[in-house]
Amino acid sequence: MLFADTVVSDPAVHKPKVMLIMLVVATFLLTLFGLNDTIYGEFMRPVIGEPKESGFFGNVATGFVLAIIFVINVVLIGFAAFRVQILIVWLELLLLFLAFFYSFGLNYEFIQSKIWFMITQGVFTTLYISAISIVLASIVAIFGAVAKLSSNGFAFAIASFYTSFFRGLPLLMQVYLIYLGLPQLGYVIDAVPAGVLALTLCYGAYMTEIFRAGIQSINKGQWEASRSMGFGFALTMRRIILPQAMPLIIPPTGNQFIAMLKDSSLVSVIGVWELMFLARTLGNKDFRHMEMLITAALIYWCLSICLELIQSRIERHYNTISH
Amino acid sequence: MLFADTVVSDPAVHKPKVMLIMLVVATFLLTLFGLNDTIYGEFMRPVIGEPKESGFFGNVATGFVLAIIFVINVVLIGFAAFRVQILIVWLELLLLFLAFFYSFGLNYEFIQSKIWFMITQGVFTTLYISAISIVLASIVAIFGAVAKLSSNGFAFAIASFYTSFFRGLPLLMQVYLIYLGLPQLGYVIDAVPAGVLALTLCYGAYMTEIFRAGIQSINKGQWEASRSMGFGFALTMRRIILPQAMPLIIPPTGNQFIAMLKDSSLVSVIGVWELMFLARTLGNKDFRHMEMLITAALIYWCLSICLELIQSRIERHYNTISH
Amino acid sequence: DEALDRVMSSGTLKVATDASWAPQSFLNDDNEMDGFDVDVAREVAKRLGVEVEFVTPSWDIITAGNWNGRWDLSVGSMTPTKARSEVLSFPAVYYYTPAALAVHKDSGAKVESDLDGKNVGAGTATTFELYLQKDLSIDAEGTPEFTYKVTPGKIKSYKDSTAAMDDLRLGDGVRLDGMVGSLPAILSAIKSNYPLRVLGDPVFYEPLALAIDKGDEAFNDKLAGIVGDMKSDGTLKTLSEKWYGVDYTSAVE
Amino acid sequence: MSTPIIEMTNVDKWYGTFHALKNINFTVNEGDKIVVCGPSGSGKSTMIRTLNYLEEHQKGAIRVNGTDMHKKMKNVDTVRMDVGMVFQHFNLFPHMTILQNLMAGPKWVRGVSEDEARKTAMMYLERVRIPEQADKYPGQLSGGQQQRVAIARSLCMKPKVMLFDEPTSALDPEMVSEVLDTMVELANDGMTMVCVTHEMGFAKAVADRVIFMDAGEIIEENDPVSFFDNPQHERTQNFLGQILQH
Amino acid sequence: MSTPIIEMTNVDKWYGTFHALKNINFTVNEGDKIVVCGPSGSGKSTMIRTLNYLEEHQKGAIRVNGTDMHKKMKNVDTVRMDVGMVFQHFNLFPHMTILQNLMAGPKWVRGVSEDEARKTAMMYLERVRIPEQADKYPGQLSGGQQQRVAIARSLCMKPKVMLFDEPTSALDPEMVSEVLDTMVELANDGMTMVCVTHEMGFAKAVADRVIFMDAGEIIEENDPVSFFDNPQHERTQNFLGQILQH
Ligand SMILES: Nc1ncnc2c1ncn2[C@@H]1O[C@H](COP(=O)(O)OP(=O)(O)OP(=O)(O)O)[C@@H](O)[C@H]1O
Ligand SMILES: Nc1ncnc2c1ncn2[C@@H]1O[C@H](COP(=O)(O)OP(=O)(O)OP(=O)(O)O)[C@@H](O)[C@H]1O
Ligand SMILES: [Mg+2]
Ligand SMILES: [Mg+2]
Repeated sequence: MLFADTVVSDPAVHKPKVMLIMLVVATFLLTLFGLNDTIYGEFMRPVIGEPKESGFFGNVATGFVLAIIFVINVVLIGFAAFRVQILIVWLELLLLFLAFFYSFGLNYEFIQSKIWFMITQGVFTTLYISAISIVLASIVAIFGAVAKLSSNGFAFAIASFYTSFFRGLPLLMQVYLIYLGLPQLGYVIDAVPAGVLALTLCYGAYMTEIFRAGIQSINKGQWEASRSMGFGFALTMRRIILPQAMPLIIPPTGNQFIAMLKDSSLVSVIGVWELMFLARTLGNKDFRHMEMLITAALIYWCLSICLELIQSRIERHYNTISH
Repeated sequence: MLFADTVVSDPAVHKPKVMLIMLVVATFLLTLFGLNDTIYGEFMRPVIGEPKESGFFGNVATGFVLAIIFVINVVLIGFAAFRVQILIVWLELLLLFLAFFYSFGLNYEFIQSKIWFMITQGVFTTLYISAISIVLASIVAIFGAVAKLSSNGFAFAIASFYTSFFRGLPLLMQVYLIYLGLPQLGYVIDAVPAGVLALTLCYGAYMTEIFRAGIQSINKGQWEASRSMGFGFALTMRRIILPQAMPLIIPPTGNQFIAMLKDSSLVSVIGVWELMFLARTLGNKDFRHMEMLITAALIYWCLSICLELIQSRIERHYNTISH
Repeated sequence: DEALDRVMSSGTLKVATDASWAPQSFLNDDNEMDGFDVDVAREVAKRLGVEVEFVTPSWDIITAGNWNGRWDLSVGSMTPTKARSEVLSFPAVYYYTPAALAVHKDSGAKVESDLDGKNVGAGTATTFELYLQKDLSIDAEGTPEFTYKVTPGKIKSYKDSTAAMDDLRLGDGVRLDGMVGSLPAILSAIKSNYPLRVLGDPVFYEPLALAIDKGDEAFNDKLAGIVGDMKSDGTLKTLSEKWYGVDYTSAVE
Repeated sequence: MSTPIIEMTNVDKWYGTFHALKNINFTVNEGDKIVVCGPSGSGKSTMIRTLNYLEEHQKGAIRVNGTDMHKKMKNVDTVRMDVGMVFQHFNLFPHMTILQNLMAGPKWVRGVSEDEARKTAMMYLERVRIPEQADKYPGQLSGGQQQRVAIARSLCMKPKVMLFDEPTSALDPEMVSEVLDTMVELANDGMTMVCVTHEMGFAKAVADRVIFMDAGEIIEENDPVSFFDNPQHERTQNFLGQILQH
Repeated sequence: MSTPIIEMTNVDKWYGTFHALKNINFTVNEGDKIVVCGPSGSGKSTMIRTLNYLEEHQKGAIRVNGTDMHKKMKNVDTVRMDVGMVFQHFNLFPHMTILQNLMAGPKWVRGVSEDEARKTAMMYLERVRIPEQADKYPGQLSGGQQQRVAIARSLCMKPKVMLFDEPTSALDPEMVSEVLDTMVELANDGMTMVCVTHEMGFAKAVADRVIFMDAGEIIEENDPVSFFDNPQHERTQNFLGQILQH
């Protein structure tokens, strides 16, 4: 949490002035959207009449009703405790999104018939490829970061070339280069190792930058103290600098992990049957790709929520120990 | 640079012991690769004979010769000054990669005939879509980060749902949802605005996490000092906290910018003619994909080198002012 | 004849094909490869006397050539052109696809030329798009003649035909007024309740061939022979009727 | 001169289970100069930080400059504008030069013009004898120089009340007396001051009262003369004994 | 007792264009106790930091414990193992408890067993009177408590030479005398010490020599009695004048 400042103002949303402002702003915005023609307008038909007749009045009326619902909701939530607020808002948003998905008119039986295969085949492949790549990329990144911070020109040059090249080229291209290029040098490499190699190199490059920023941010006094106690470079790094850099490194690294989960789908171009590949493939015959894509998207979301929970747990750990 | 420690050891690579070790390790590794069958082996044919005859000996010999070249090179580079070292190593690696590309046996005339169109049409589209999205995403991210750090349950819940949802869903899915889903609610949105919206929301979510980590890392004493002088929240954030968080925020943000450059290619699924789209398209008729993809990759690389240079300049600025 | 040796000695024919191109090749309800192309590949393998195994690399990867023995044969409905044959060898044409125009079922268009000046979509860099651009030349042997029947106002290119159909289904003229695609694909979309209808007759026919890596004449001839046999003994016709309900194995005007 | 500007009534504060302030009661009238002393860890910093609401107290009432300090107060910023604070750890802004550190408050909060802010800043820098460091960054100063910047920064805000947390700890004796002279001047100008310090010379010279804390409690509160010459409490006697012996 | 353990010969140091140390020459023999004093910003911290090679000097030679300190030295870690340092800003490890801070050096560098390291650590924590804080983190201590942890941390390494940079600045007078007592004990055990401090009592009690610095130069160097009673240099006389008047 931000500097709490020890002053928690009264929930602002309970002041009548704030409520009124919220109502006006929400009505205005929603009117701008022109909701008359939309499904929200449909609910209002009995009152406002047909789109063409109601026109601007219809827009305002629809917007106003929605705005009132919104404000009442916000005010009610304001009474709850922090954790309860979070829960309610999450649930509401979830419902909104499910309703949105619902508006696609999907075929749920079809989803049901395929979901098991997507999980056993697709999620499994996605997970093991990402997991291996993430571990390898983190290792690459630590060395890369140290090299990029070193005063050794050779190490610096290699590391900076590496980050530049593997961040600069599209991941798809790296997959191609490794899969199609290495055979030109005489190594025929399989699809999965090629994919893992490409993901490792690419994400290693991104994470090098993250680790560099984290390491760099640690106060010089910490280096001085540990070096003056005779700690070697590696010891200082491992025991003093990295643990303190963790709270800084973890959130962007979490980003990378979540992104990796989805970027691992690029290995499908070389014929690996991971989640996204299946999503695109399974729905093809019956033109049910929206069903499959949405299913895959929700599965990805679940996976990344798991990662987020793990991340916040690790973060809490490091924040507790260093305040 | 890391804590300089004020002790720069003699270039380690000039010690005979280190050289010998490098030579042995390099030979060993290169032998393991089994270079006999590769183009390197070809150069050695006169000495080692045909792959099948030479076998293990051929591998060792090829590895040994390459290792010697490598070590001599490293030792020579060791004599140069820091900047010169970097220059030489970059050039060498560049040459190696160009040689690697060359081994694909590409059709350069074909590339020449298309490159101008790729740059005028593709690069332009890619750049303007990414530029707009990046600016919008940064704005979203600042608000997101503050909300995620606030003690207001409502703000926190919305921000955390936002980051979870838009990081969790594959970007492709977001593009589809916005492009195909919004029309279901009654808004028909064009391809480019849909793409920009999807990129903004997605990257805004990632960058929210980065900004959060940066803001969180600033010493509590800084909040105390500015609050005790009567600075308001916004002023403290803008003048005291964010400037100090910059060195931490910039490197991962640079990552996102570079990644965005390439992810903007996803909008090609809805028919925007950006760089990657052209690369995949232009080569299709004559099966010249590789030519086009490599060209596109090199263009992306150039663009991201530009971003890197800008990044390092900004970083230097913030590091100088805060030591 | 490296490839032929490899196939015969290992006893498996590795076939690269797309997994998302119904009804040519797709994953069926048992999550196995199925479709016209897949059946053709099975038949070819049977006649070679080997097992068949499918892999699903992307189109880019297959058409990059230099397969390095990762797979032996592509049965992927490729249109053989001279330029393409610098990269891959095309042993035999095994069927022809008709291309057709489709419009939303509420559309008022009666003949092809009703789409003149309208927004018409197609998969990007496909022969369909080239047709709309009036720049289509199929220089494979046995390609039937065709004429350009429509002059769209704006050509919208999509990642593939499906994306174009997704836009078309939003409503007549919402984003698109019509699209060009392969007739079988359009028909199966209609069967899957896409609110579309076919406009007029097929606009052109496209020959589609097997492909192999360059440099193995023996394999090339062997496959050409096998496909010839399959044509003459009616196997291909049966397969085509099974999957399309029509015989596409020869071009019909 | 007898309007109370700071009032603490029965204040208790805990850090988790650690009872850091125990039933603190005291009043500072406008223009008063209070010296707080006591052993390390006795809660001196904690106490003066609660006056600024940088630490939350759990029991009792604190009233500063007419405003009650509590969880739901709205105008904490206006209180703080009038209460200057010199931190034990300085808390300078590392990304701003010394001059910028000094000018920030007046310019951004008081709305003083650039020129005037610079003039005031340079005036206080000269008072603490480091005008030549104006364009350096805090990281480039010695410990004592940093501490002087921290003092000057607070003074630039021209607050009504100043809270000093060991403002001379990092200074050499020579500098200590100069800084104390500056503080005496301020004191004579009628500024209200609460100062945590162990400089007994200063206490004797300017303090209206001396407060002695131990283990979170105020053990003794008296005018300086009685405090030093005739300490009542045994703990105080021991403590003062150490100083004099020294 | 007369082997020189620290030798500085004609040392010059610049920060950019600022001449921070000017032609410094001095020698410390094994077992010597040296007190360094001088006004704020005179280069005291800079000087003792060069002894550990935490700052690089640009001219002259520094020899510590038989090793020349220069740009290309290989064994800076072995020198540092035997040279303890208490920083002016403490530099505790914020992610480790007090006990872990104290045990880290002995365990990781000296290879001492866990148990023994804990025993030593607790022993020193008791000497500086904060054994009850062993399981807190540095951020939870008061300023003076942190300073005492910093002192204890260095002592746990059992170095041959100790460099103290104002080790009692954050302490109250009572605590100052306790910490100084600990340092006197160490001194009597024969440890070599260089101590930046303005505690004249300590200087008189244990120092073999007092060094007075001003503006980067050593102005005067003498035994404590002559130094305090009969300062040679005008600058020194002024400086001491301030202290005594105080
Ligand atoms: N965040 C915290 N969590 C737990 N205990 C704390 C925290 N901050 C301070 N303390 C404890 O509260 C007590 C009082 O601390 P405070 O900083 O007020 O002491 P002080 O009188 O200012 O001492 P000093 O003269 O050494 O600065 C100390 O024993 C300290 O250990
Ligand atoms: N990184 C730096 N860049 C520029 N000048 C510096 C830097 N560090 C220190 N100085 C200057 O060098 C001089 C000596 O600093 P030093 O820290 O050695 O003083 P000191 O004698 O320890 O003072 P104090 O008693 O206040 O701690 C000071 O004038 C300071 O401004
Ligand atoms: Mg304190
Ligand atoms: Mg100092």
